[in-house]
Amino acid sequence: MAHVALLIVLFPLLGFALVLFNGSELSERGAGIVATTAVFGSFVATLVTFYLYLHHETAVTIHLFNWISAGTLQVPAGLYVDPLALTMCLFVTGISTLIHLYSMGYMAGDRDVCKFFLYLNLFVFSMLVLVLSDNLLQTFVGWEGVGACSYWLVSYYFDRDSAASAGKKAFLYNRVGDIGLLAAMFLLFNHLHTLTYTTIFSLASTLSPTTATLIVLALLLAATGKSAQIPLFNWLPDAMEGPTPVSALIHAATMVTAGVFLLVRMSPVLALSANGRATIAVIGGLTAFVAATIATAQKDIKKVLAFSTVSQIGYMVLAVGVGAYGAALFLMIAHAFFKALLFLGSGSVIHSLHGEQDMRRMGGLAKYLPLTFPTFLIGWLTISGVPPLAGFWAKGAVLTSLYALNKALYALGLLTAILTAYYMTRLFVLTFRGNERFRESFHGEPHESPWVMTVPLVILAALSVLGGLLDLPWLHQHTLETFLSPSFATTAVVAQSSGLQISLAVADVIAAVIGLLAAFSLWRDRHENPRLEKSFFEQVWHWDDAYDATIGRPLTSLAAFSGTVIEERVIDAAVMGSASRMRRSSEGLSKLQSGFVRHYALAMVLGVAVIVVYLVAKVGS
Amino acid sequence: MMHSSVWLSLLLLLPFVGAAVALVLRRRQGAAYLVAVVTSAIEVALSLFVAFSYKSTVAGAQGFDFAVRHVLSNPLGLAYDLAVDGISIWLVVLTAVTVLFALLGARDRRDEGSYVAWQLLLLGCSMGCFLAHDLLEFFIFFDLILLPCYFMLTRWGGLQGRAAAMKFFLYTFLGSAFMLVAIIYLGVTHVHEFGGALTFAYGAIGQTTTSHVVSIWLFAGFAVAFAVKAPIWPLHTWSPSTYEQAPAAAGVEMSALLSKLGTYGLLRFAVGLLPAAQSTVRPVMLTLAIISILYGALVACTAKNLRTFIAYSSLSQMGFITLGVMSGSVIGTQGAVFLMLNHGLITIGIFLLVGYLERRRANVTIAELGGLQRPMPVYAGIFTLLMLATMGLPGLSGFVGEYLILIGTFGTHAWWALAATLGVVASAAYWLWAYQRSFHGAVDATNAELPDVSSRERAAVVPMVVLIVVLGVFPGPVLSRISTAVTALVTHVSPSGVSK
Amino acid sequence: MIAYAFPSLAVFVVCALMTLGGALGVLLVRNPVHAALSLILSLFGVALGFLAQQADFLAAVEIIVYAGAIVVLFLFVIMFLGIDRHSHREVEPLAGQRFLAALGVGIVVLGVIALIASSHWVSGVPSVSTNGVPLAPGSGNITQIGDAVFTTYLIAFEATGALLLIAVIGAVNLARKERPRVGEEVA
Amino acid sequence: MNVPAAWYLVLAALLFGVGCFGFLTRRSAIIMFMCIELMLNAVNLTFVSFARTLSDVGGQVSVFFVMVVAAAEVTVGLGIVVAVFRRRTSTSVDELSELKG
Repeated sequence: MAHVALLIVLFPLLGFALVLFNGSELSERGAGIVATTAVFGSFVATLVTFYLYLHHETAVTIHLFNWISAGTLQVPAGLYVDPLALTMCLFVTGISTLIHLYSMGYMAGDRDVCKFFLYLNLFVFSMLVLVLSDNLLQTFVGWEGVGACSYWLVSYYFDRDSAASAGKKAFLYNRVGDIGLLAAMFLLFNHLHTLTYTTIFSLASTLSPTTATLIVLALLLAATGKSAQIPLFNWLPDAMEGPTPVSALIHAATMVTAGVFLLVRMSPVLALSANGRATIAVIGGLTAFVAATIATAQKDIKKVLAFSTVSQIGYMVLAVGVGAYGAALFLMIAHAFFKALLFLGSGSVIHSLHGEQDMRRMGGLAKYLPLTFPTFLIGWLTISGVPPLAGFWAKGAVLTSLYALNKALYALGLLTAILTAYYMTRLFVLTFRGNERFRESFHGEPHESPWVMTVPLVILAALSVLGGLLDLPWLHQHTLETFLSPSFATTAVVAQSSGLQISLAVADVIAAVIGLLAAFSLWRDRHENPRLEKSFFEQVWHWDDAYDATIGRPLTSLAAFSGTVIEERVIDAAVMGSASRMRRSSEGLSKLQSGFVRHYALAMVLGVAVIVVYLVAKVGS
Repeated sequence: MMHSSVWLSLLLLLPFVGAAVALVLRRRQGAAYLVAVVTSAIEVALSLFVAFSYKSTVAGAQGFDFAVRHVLSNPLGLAYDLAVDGISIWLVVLTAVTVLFALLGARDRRDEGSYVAWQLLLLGCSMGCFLAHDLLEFFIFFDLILLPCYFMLTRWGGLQGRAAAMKFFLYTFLGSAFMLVAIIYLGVTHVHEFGGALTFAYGAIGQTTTSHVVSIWLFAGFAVAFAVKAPIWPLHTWSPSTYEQAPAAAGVEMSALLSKLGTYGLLRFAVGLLPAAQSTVRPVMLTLAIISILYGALVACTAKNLRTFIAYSSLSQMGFITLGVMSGSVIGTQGAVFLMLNHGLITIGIFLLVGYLERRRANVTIAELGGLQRPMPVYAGIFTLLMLATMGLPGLSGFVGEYLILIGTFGTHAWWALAATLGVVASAAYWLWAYQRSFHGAVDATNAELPDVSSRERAAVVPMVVLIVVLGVFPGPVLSRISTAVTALVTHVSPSGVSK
Repeated sequence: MIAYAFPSLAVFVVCALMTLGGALGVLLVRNPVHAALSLILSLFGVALGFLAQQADFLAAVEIIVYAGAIVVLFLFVIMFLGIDRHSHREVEPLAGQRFLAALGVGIVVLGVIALIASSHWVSGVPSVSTNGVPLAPGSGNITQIGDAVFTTYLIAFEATGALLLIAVIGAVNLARKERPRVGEEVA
Repeated sequence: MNVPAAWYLVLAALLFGVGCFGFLTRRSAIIMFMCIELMLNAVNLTFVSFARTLSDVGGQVSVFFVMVVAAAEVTVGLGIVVAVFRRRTSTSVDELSELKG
């Protein structure tokens, strides 16, 4: 099993190396094939590992080599294969394969295709390192690695200033979050003298509650950065500057869930701090709601999906906060299916319109896109929570656990569900129904995408439909949750009566239907409505402006002040000032050098006279 | 069993011989250049040999190996005394590597014979500093280094090279004067305490006891000299002008190598010899380190050209190293030594790259760059990697050092470590700022035609890239050799820091 | 008051008169040639002082080297350069130089005399610090100096030899007429 | 009874004073050299006096060396005077003030 698990990680690295060193010789198609095959190999290796795991049923640590060893800090490089890591690996490699395949079509004709696949493979490698790591520091390697790949891929169209800035923004926001992860590691190491997961888990109970809370809050900060939660969520919409497959892979299905993964991974520490978990839940709930409100007012199709992603991850964080780790993972997987589907679908739409992303200039596309349309329809219904699609079950699992623990958060979650159905329906209607508004700006006929792009759509649509099977509540046991439970510290006990469960499910459906109907009635025959698209929402609650005013501009002026005033007029002026004073005074002193030998001799004699007088006085006294 | 002492003497003397030969051959430029390259290549090989055969377990030597000592003058306390331990050995390697790659990557054909002779002298003097096991000997080499720097700046530097050289010279010379006072005081105190002939031997001086107040003053004397060299805020203002005016090779050597002398000296002498002062000076030095980190990051954002940008970036990075050096923890100090090596390697790469750009377009004013990734993708790729290494991206070598420094410092001085962690964000901010302005965006007509790095240029930079990746993934061989020496030093200074 | 033997007193007085008189002559006469001759007078006085204090060898050397060689060199240069004609007592151009010089010199000389007067080691009794051997007059003195120079002070003696050689080479080099070097143009 | 050494010391002091004063006030380089010789002889006299007082032949040896050095000094010094005179046609040291600040 060890060797196969190692292959999971090595395949994408191999693909990366192949593309890197043969980049100039590979055609763009060749690069795509190499990269896709590598990731597919990784997927197969994951399947084999999964199969082997089902036989042994024990988590395995694979020690590779000693990475860092300094004093008491011993960090090995190793893989930790447990249900959580395996589950993550399965959907990461699976979806990555599909998106690689899709990219071969979407990116065809781009001049930097090799580089694109290079980054993409490196990303998959980093993501796998992140989830398979057996210690926090190695997770951090993957954590930063995916961040760097995200930077490259967001600023992939680097000629555009907006893309370059978006990449920078993504990286910086992630770095702020990284402070949290670093701080968490510092605290853990300082108290437990280890960063290895298994040791942390066994020693976690020795942590004091305060320390545990601090660690949890630090981890939360890390998660807010990577998983785009309040207060660090506003980089994700900007990240849509990247190519659409990137948005689907990194900014919807995989990387952004890393924060949730980290929190789940550290569940034994989370278990020690009720306050910490409460904070997580509140942050998650708020993010889910705020992002959903923003999504209702966006005009760019990818921005709607981006905020929808933020909102959905908010749900996952919320679930983690209330201890429903299984539900969080369930939603994460389901979300990976349907959000990848939606993004790829939107990518297909954009592709068909040669880069148009504004929904006001779409409409009536259903008949031009015979495959994209039905698959997108499935995606839309799934995320809206229509039974019996995966979204319904996953969201239902989260909301059910919520109801048991906190009614206020449950209400917020339900409200968000309504909003979700609403904005997704708006998106769907604006894109596929109504007049063909794209005619004004787009000349030509929209065309369906090639098979490499539509095949992933079909597969993802199927997964979205069937994903609910992973964890149906009334099967004799929750399959996914049972499978995962060895990885969790404590599983939330959701012991509701089946009657209550059914009424909660009905409430979910009602919420979805309210959202759907409202959106249909409001948006069926219009494409703009200032009253419904509040600029406050469209401007992301002025979040960017607030940061700019409180942090960005003060720092910019501080930098300018340091560079011009402190650096030049204070420090350097002090140095150069003393230098010039020294020069002036020595110019004055040099006047004493008259050039007359006899003057100098006289000075000597007078000096001797002084000494003699001193001696005489000393002898005389 | 201790190693034969001949290797260190070879390491030390070979560059001087090479410099003499290069000087003799200076009219035949190619020959002088060849001599220089061969000399420094042999130095690299020798230093690697010494590094890998170094044994940390020589009895009673506290991690020192290859020791050799001859007293040259009893009344002056002057001695020829060489030894390496895990701290200095990697800096010795770095020294050799830096000069070799500066020669390879930044060839300058104006009066080349003299130029390479100066570079070899610089190599010899830096070797002397890192090999010296005697304070006076160290001081002599430390000040001798100024000569090659000064002449390289004035004769091969930019238009304001003369002014920059004067500023650099006076700054460092004045700084080292304070150190000389401290060294003499220590030597004389040792004679008073133990009797015998005047000596400045490192081991002997280490036994000298100084009172708390006196050791603070002595520390200040050392710290001024080393803070100038590193540089540490607020004694850094020589560095932007010097980095801006230095010729490419000298720039590589000064940024990658000389800055390490500051932090190395700080660790070896100011920290290692004055345990009594630590409790008082640590908070001060740690604060200065953090100011360096954040201030360097801030001012880097206002830098007009890439060279001053690197100067401020170095200020920030050296702040990290200072933090580790002053942390009083084994892990942090080990990280600092590791980062010294790696910051050196990274800076060699970056400065060479900037030099390449200067060959193509005369100046590196950031405002005139933009979109370079389009015409020069390989260049941009290498630059990105070096940038990420500086920013401390895990998997690259810069991270290991930075991380060890932070986690070690957290164990002893948690708040300072947290403040320094802000530098992680700050470094990303200013690097990405510079990168975006230089490499992203639309490319204008003049820049669009720039050729990408040639294979010859690539040959000088790619080894750095490889080393950075390899050391990021397998830091073990380096870290393990650092360990004993650092543990001995930190145990000597603050027994409580050992477990941290 | 101690009565001193008349001959030694007389010798001292003559020595002092010759020495100081010669010195003042150097100081006061206008013509450099005359100054050189006064210098010889002064040097003879010093030689007399040497003789009176058991330094017979030095007295001989004094006359041979100083009077015989050095002053002749002076005279030679004066004649060679022909500066005896326009040598005249000018107005001192440096303000206060003479006054300050007199003041400084006066203070030093008087101070030194005061110190001599107040010091105990000038009691007049010959000490026996070095091996108790008193300095011999006459040829014995030559033996003593010879012993010292060629044993204790041998290295210094050799060094003076080198010094003299260097001085000679230097002087020759300085005094010779500068000729344009081969291959270089005359400016 | 001989005259005490102190008398010779006083004599030497006076001789030194005269030489020194001459050095400070005369402008001709040759006369200044002569004044230096006077001062050196004053010193020699003290050496000899002390040698007698202390019965140490070392004092006399010192005089011997002083004479050698004086000879060397005069040789070089007069060489310089000649060289300067060639360029300036004057032996006044006041005209040699290029080294002023």
